[in-house]
Amino acid sequence: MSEKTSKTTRGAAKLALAAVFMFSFGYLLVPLYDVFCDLTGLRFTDEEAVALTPQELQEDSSRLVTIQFDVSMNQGMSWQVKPEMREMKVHPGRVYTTFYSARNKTVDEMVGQAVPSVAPIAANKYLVKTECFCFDNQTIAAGETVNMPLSFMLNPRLPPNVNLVTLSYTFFDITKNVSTANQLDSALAYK
Amino acid sequence: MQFVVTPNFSTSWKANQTLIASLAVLSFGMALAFAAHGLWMILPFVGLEITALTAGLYWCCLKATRREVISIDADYITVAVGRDHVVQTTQFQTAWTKIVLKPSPVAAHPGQLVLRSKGKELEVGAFLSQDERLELSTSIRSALSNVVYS
Amino acid sequence: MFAIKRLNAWLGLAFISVVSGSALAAGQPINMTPGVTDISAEVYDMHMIAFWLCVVIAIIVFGVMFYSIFAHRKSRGVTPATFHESTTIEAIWTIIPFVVLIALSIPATKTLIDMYDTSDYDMTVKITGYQWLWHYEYVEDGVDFHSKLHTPNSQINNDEEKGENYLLEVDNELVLPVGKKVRFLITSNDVIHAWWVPDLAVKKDAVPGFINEAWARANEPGIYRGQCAELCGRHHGFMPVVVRVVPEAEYKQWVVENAKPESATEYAAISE
Amino acid sequence: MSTVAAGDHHDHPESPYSIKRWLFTTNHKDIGTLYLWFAFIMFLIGGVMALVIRTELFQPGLQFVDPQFFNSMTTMHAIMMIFGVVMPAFTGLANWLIPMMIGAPDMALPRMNNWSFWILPFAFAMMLSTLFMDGGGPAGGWTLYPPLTLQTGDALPFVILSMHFMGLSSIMGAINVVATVLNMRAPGMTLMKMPLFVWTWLITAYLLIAVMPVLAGGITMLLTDKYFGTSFFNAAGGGDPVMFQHIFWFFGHPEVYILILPSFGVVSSIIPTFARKPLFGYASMVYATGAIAFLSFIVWAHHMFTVGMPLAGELFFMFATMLIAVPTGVKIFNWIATMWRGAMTFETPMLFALGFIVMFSIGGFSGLMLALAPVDFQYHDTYFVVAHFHYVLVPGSIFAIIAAVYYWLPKWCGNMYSEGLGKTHFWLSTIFVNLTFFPMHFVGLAGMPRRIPDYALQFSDYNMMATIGAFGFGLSQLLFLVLVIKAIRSGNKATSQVWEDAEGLEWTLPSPAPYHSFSTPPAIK
Repeated sequence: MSEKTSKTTRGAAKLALAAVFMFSFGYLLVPLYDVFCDLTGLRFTDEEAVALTPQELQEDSSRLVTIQFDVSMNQGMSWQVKPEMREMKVHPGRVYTTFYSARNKTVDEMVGQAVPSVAPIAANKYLVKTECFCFDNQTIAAGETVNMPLSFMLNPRLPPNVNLVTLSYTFFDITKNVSTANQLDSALAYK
Repeated sequence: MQFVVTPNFSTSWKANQTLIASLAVLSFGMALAFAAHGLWMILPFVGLEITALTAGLYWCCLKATRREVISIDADYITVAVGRDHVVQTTQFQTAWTKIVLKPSPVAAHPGQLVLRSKGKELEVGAFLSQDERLELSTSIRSALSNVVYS
Repeated sequence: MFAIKRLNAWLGLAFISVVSGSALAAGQPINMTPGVTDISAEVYDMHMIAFWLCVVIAIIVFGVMFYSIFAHRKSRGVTPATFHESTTIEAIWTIIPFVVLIALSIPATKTLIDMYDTSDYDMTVKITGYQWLWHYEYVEDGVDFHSKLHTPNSQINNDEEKGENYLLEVDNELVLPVGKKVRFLITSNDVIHAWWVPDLAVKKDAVPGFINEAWARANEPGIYRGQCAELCGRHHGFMPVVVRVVPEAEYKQWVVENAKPESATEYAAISE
Repeated sequence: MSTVAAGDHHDHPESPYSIKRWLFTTNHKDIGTLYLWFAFIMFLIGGVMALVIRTELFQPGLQFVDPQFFNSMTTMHAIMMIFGVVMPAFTGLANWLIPMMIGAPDMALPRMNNWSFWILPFAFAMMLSTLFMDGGGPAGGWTLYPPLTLQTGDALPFVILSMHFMGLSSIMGAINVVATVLNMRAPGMTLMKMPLFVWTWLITAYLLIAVMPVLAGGITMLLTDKYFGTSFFNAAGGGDPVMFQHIFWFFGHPEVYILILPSFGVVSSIIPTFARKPLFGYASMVYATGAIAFLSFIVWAHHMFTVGMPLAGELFFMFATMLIAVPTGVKIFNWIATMWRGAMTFETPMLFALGFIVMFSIGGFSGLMLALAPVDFQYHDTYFVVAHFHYVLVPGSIFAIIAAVYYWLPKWCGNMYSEGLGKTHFWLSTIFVNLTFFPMHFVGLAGMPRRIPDYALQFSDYNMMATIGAFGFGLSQLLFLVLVIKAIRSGNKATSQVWEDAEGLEWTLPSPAPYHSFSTPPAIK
């Protein structure tokens, strides 16, 4: 009888070990993936994918492309944002700068995040933003208006049939997320 | 006189490994592709699942390579059970041993084939079907009746 | 037993009459609209080609099957054949569908490429989906307004006779000039919606944070109705789209009447 | 060291009818039975949900339910029917039939088999309980698209957890099938001699194992997006709601083949029996199934043509989707060639199998139409799509399951069912299923979006027809219940062969099949 019991215990221990192994293996996969990416260099982001060679920086002055600026507010976002210009005619390969102005109409300080989107989809990876208010979140005090700069360039490899590009920003209210994150940070910093 | 009783095993561990490998390549490939888009949470699930699949198939193969060796001589019946090496040996005195096919308490349920000796019982061929169990019991019985006692 | 057999025979007959009857019984529309744009006409033609192709295939395949059911039944005392493969015939019925599919995909590819060509447009309308209404902004002409269901609750709750355009009427229609290539920029304020007008053959998802493109050039003035086509919550069934296509002069007049002075026009759609 | 019960699948039940027997059983036949009854109960519950939907749609105007509850019904109806009916029913058939067909004594992993079944009732109880929660059940559609799904109230974590359980259950079932088919075939039963039902299930299990983690990962990310501040699908944090759709359909498209492939196997077993002629083109059937499974991995985005994909993407998914028609066509042609110059009789299983071929083909035709991307813009998210997938799932999968039950029931319980009632059941089901779903093609083409509780007046006649059909179809299934119970309790004794000329190892066993089936001829030296 005692032999049987010890056998059962050993079996259970083995099972527990297997469970621990499975869990840790599953958990480890994520860092392992990072290692995999570092080793193979397979991970890429959009910015890297269109990294420009010096040759591409050549301005193509023979071509004019219309770029249209647009903006939307997401649910609950009550800023008033408008682009300085509704549209520009640009040469691919040259950096242009424009700005959006944003006014926080509320009586509270708010943090917003602009998310860019490009139409047509085919043009997405050829629109290179060298400086953009969408790289960081934006904090605007109550009732204040700020001008937010945007520098961009169209990659000269933009498919020839595209002569109009729409760059649209959607603003999200992330005040709550940011304050939660800050609280978490400060809570952690104390320890 | 010796009987080697073993369950049916239609492939090899190697074939099982091939299947696991093909699924692992497919699943990890998909999960890595998603992870490349920032959706890494599929990876751990794939890992867990492939582990479970491996464990399940491994256990199956382990079970399928089990053997029972029943040796009968004039003095003893020895039942050795194990996989690559003997894990458990049971001995009965041949003269005092009967092979019994116990009926199942439930209709349509297969019985148990046991070696019974002086109140001790040992089931053999539990993994067999009823037909095979019958066949095995007949063979053992005839072997027992042919034993020439010294 | 006999009674059940007879019942089954009657049920078989009933089946045939139900299938044929249901197609003819009601006088309500049963097919896609050819629409009022060149693209929608192409789409309609392709739909009909695909449909008739399917009908022809069905007649051949089911014809063979029903002939077999009739002729090769045991009660006629036939003895079954024993053949069970033929590489030639299997190769034939793999290749023929393949060829048919290629033939079908050529016009589809052409139409799709046209649908994606938004160049040389005449005007842009930005469409934003809200739970549960649409916002339209005429980018060049400086007009913007919300458009929501106009059917009274009393009709929805069955307290009142339902009107002719029940659930397909809005307070502010999207007014477009005839013959002009209108580019739509489609996005959403909250969840995913889809803007759909069958007569224009335009259906595009409105995804929050993303901008989608579509276009239409209506050839005839008229009122064209559609609906939201992506589940967007409780009132998904109650956010219609109504487009009024008018002659260009009338459109220009409408813009003058509805344009807001520049100072008041914000490019941004301001959420309420 | 007295008695040693060596084989672990060899627990002997105490008494044949105790609750413990069913709770702890590791026998493939018991578990198969449990799965099939579970599927039937879920079929009734999911069916009632469908009837709630159809009742509300009987006439224009809001009459019976709140739109939110209506959405909840469409969502739950789908989840119940897919994860609670079709998948468990096929797993039940697999449990009953695979060991018998390949000559194995039981499933390879009997204890896991028990767990994989008993997870299901808990999963569905949890899922159904969300209907009584604050904010109601899930109402964002079974596709769970964010951001809408994230608006669900307290129900969300419960729904996701229950879907995890359903996934876990089907993965365990799939591992079991793979292990059994691979390792437990009788000597001489080579892969290319296996009945097609076993083949289709092996491929189905492969698909299941490949895609279930994708669903699990996707829904977990929904959960972390809602409760742990991640932004996988939230544009504000750099995510993309459309990526969820990619994930979902990367799982979802193979999933729809998981729901249909075993039906192909069932029909491929039934047609040769009643045509008294061997299956035409066995090898090409196997390859066609493999080809369909392969294609199912590269066509997912055809569910999302309107979402705004690059042109190249649309074209790729359109071509790949159209290709599926080729192997599917091969299957249909092979079935018809099997019937050709046979000597056919039309018992109930054959009737359902013939109904399957015709009506599944109708679903296939509309599927081909839907594959054409530019035309899909007009079909997408309309009742045309609803008609399409109900044609492949109801007179497709469900008819195949019913055909399988009629075909193997005598083997399972030892008694014949009533042929007359069976035929009545077939004709009633066929009439009503067409009355329900055929008019949906019309309203869909005429412009009625799916998932709406109220509709414009020009859609009213066909909706009324569909509702009448739905009630008729639902009630006809009660006849099926009566018939099955009658066959289990009484009825003429079946011979072991049951059907004249039926091929397959299962028909060499006595009817009803003994508790542990088969010969694994041992190496007795």
